[in-house]
Amino acid sequence: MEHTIPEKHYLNEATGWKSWLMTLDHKRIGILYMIMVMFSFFLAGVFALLIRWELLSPDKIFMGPEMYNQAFSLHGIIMIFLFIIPSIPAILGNFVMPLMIGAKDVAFPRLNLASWYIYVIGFCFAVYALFAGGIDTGWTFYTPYSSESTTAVIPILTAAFVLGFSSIFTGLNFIVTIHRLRAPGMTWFQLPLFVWAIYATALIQVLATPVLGITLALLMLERVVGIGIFDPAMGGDPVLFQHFFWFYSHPAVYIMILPGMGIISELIATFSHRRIFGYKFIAFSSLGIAFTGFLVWGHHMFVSGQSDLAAVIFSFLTFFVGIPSGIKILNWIATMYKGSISLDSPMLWALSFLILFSIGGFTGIVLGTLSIDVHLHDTYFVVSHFHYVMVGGTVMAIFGGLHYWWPKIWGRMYNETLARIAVVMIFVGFNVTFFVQFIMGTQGMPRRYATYLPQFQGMHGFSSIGALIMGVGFLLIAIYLIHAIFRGKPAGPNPWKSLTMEWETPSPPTAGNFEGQPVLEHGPYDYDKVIPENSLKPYKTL
Amino acid sequence: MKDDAAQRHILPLNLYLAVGSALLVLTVITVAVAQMDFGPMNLLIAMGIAVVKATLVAMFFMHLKYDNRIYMLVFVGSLLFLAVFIIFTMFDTLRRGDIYEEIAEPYLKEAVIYRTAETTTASSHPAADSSQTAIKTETETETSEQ
Amino acid sequence: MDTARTLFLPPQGSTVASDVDALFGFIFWVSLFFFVGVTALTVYFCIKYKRKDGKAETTPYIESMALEITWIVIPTILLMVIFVWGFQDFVRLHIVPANSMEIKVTGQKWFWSYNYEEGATGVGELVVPVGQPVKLLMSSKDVIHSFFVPAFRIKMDVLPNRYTITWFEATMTGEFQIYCTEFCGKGHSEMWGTVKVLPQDEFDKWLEAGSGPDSNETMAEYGARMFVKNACNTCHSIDGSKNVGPTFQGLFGRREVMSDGTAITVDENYIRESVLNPMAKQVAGYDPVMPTYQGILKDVDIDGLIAYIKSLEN
Amino acid sequence: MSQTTEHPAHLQHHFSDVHQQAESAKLGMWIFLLTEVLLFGGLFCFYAIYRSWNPEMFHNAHAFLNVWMGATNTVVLIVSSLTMALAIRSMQLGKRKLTMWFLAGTVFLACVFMVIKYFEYSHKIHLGQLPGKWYFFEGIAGTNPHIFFSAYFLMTGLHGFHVLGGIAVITWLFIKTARGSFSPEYYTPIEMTGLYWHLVDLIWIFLFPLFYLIG
Repeated sequence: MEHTIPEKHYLNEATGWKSWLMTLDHKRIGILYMIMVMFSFFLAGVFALLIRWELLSPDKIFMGPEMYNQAFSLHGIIMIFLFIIPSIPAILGNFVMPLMIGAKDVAFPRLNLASWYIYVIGFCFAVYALFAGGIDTGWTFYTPYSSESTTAVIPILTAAFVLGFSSIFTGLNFIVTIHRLRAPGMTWFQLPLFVWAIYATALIQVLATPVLGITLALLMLERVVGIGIFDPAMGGDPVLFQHFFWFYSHPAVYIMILPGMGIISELIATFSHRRIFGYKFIAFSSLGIAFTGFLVWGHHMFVSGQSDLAAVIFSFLTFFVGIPSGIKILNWIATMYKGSISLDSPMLWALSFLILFSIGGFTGIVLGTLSIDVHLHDTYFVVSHFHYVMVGGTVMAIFGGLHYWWPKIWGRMYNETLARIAVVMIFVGFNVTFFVQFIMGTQGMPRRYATYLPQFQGMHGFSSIGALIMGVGFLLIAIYLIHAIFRGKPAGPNPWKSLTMEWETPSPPTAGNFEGQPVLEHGPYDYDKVIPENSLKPYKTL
Repeated sequence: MKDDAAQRHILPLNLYLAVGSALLVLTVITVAVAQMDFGPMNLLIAMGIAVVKATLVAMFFMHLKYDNRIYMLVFVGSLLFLAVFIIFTMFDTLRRGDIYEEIAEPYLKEAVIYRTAETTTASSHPAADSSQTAIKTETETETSEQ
Repeated sequence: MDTARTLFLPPQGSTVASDVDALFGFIFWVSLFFFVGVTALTVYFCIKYKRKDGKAETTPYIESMALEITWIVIPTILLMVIFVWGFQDFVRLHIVPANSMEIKVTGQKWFWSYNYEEGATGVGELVVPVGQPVKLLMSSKDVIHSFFVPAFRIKMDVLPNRYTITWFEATMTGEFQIYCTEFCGKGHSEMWGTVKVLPQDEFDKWLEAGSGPDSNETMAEYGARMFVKNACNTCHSIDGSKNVGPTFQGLFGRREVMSDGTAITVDENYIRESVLNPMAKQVAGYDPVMPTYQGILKDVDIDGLIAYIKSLEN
Repeated sequence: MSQTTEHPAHLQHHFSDVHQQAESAKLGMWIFLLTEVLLFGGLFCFYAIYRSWNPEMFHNAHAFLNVWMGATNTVVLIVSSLTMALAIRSMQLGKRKLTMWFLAGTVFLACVFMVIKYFEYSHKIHLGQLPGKWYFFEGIAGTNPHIFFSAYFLMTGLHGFHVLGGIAVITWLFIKTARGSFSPEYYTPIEMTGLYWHLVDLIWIFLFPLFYLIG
């Protein structure tokens, strides 16, 4: 069946740059975010490749230690604050979530646009810092090093501070939207699991981010006026800074991974064509992770000199974060059982997620164990672990989500063959890059090293080759996805034959999302009751 | 759900005035009590009165008593997470050096080993005041076993 | 169990190492078991239930509370076992045996120095006897560092405002790598050292021996040894390249412009002053980061260094 | 914002009715207050930890704060909270003039609060009871008394900024009320500002005993 692009949709409804920069449409704001966030991803990716290039040899190739320290700090800061935290909520959450719950927009459209502008301001500060001396503290800003560093610490702290507000406002907006703007009939347990995940994420965003704000503000005051809270010379305590920092930054890890898990739930259900197994367990495990995530920050500090009592409590609670993640993985696999599985490219991303995130999870258990963490803390084992979670988890999920919703966002389909090649490249490249880092880490290779002992050169070289494969893979994705926007074949309203509400709108959707107020007619995963087709069907409205 | 009257719950003027007066009286009480010394109870009394005042403001001025329970949940939730933050951090700060405090004792006197500050008086070890604790005795027994 | 250890972990150089490795091995094999299971099931389902001819077939939905509870309870039990096991080893890692010998460890940008109770000092190379518990009492002079000996499975942050403690008992003689694992700036990745584990009698001899050149050594050769031992090479090159500090090649007799604009000729007194009071006169264009070696280097060491620098002509 | 004829002017197009819009605003406001609580929370945590480390220094240093000024400010803020609540009530009853009086009263009391704060601050700056490295006062026994003043200036300072913000917003409300933008059907902005203002009061209720009344 040939599909056509509808005549009027949100992309051409109004034209001109002003219609974009002043838009209040959540879909357009999602796209504005996509441009900025993906550019940040590219920028941080370049730093990653520079790092891997320099590490081909223990001797200096082109970066001395000072430049290297800047490269890894900028890689971390840009990846975390500018890419991975806003990525899924701000791009896909913005675009898809209101459609999924049958809403015309988010609760506060102006605040939504303001969040984007705040993000842009933060981005500008970060870019300014890049040219005003860079930053060499690592993304963790540990005192007293960060209060002494001669690099552009203040601009980068301002950037992170400002970006925090963007994150808070997005989270606030989503919570209210999910509470107040659900379509009639959409009870909490009829919500798609992606919405549950976005909800849990938003809770963390509003609860944890203010503490980051005050922490960074204190650090700035420490540098500018010398209030001495974290300064050992004035009776301050640097370990206290670590508590303040990780109270935000550990839950932030779940800001990064939870929405990814939400996407995977959608992908597994759609491409297995099957009702999701253990819906409530998956939904509540998201909330469980969000809550427990607040109680475990001290596991970043087992060797920091915190009290042994604290270390023991934090380690004990850490193991309880593992359980909800395990529940999710097993429920996803159970969903595939007796399904009708189609291995389209979004599903391949989801399968990569399952495997890589499992490795990330298992190595997390190793690190949560007190005695072993003493050995592995701040080594490449940690580096590899969180890349398995963040890249193997979140990045796989966001690209799975982009491939899944790309036809909905633009109305056009990308080249499936290239998409499959790309996912295989990323999967292979990723494992080549990071698996050896587990071995290096256990053997004692510390992280953030510009140079290293010759015994590690073989493994570092191997790792760098993998990074190159990944880099080419991401480039390939950029090419065919952008090509699809202009030249792709029209995809039709529901190319994957999914049952969630966003697929009942035309692709691309109209500016107001729905004609009238839609009413929920079937659950998001009722594959045993309803047979979805790739065509527009009139839905019931109020 | 569309019951506008419930949303616009108008409280009687006298209630507002009564709550306001109660807050003022409690302020006077807390200042008066602070002039007396109850030892370690001082902090508890002061905080207890503050909590009562805060509850009055939240319940009546902020209408929590009459509004949808979800707002109460949001507010209490924020306090809960704040409590987690403070208490868990204190698991560290109050219990530092549990295991080896005594061993380090001779060194505490010269604890400012960072660049010496000129403007401030010498600070003591942050954990120097921390009291003997349960875990300490526990670990000591283990030491003696070795 | 041993495959996991030899593939992943460094040699076991201390008494706690085998305990830590045993737990690592346990988690490794349990994880591997579950990981293989998860992957195999995923792949099997993908093949077995692959959609045929593009027709999506639906089957009635199954729900199983029993299954959910099983896969919640079993991992919880396993995780608790791991927690308790790790906790016990952690306590052992943190409680210093009563008969330990104590060494004061100081971390600063970017080297480690050691003070023994007997009065001996050392930089970079930590000399300890085998089979004797050693307690390290550690502090930092500037930012946070972290003392890490992979072969001993110990690591502890070194803080500027208080003492932290770790301990080990070496089980074999040899040299083991020390790393700094808390990011501390430019020289972080070369803030290395070694632990040199000696038999007790050799250690005693080492402790008693004073400093100064060996009988068959010239002063310049001795200085070269001090240059490496005291980690001068972290910041000063001998091949003319610019590092954190000025190169030593051709340094002696060179005219250098100071940061306050004056120029001086490098002579014995300037070198001596720069070692003991580095902030007094600094060469322009370098950050004031050189630490003082007052109390670490003896006169004979400085004499050796001067002789060594003299020998490094262009 | 598109408006259709059967909808009230203040109803935005993506809400189905006024009630949904008002409840959304209120939930949003409460979540904003939650972020405020945690923002201040960082400072409360900082206060709690340093006080637990240096109880005597905190006790000695607090003696240099003026209890009467603090108590006066507490009374001022409580009364302003009351006037704010009454302003909302008046608007619920449709008494526009009375609302304006109460709003004006709230702004006036907030200004009184800031004036008293100004006198307190300038006295401390004069004596050198300042945070961190600026501290030069002598005569407080105990270690690191500057930490107490770091906490004092940070917490009351952040609170003071919130009072200033409140003054600005309430003044804006006053103007809007004067122009007749609000009615018993639509007074959400006054209600939301009221919540904010009560939170500012509520935080002061804790700051006052923690700084001025250390036993």
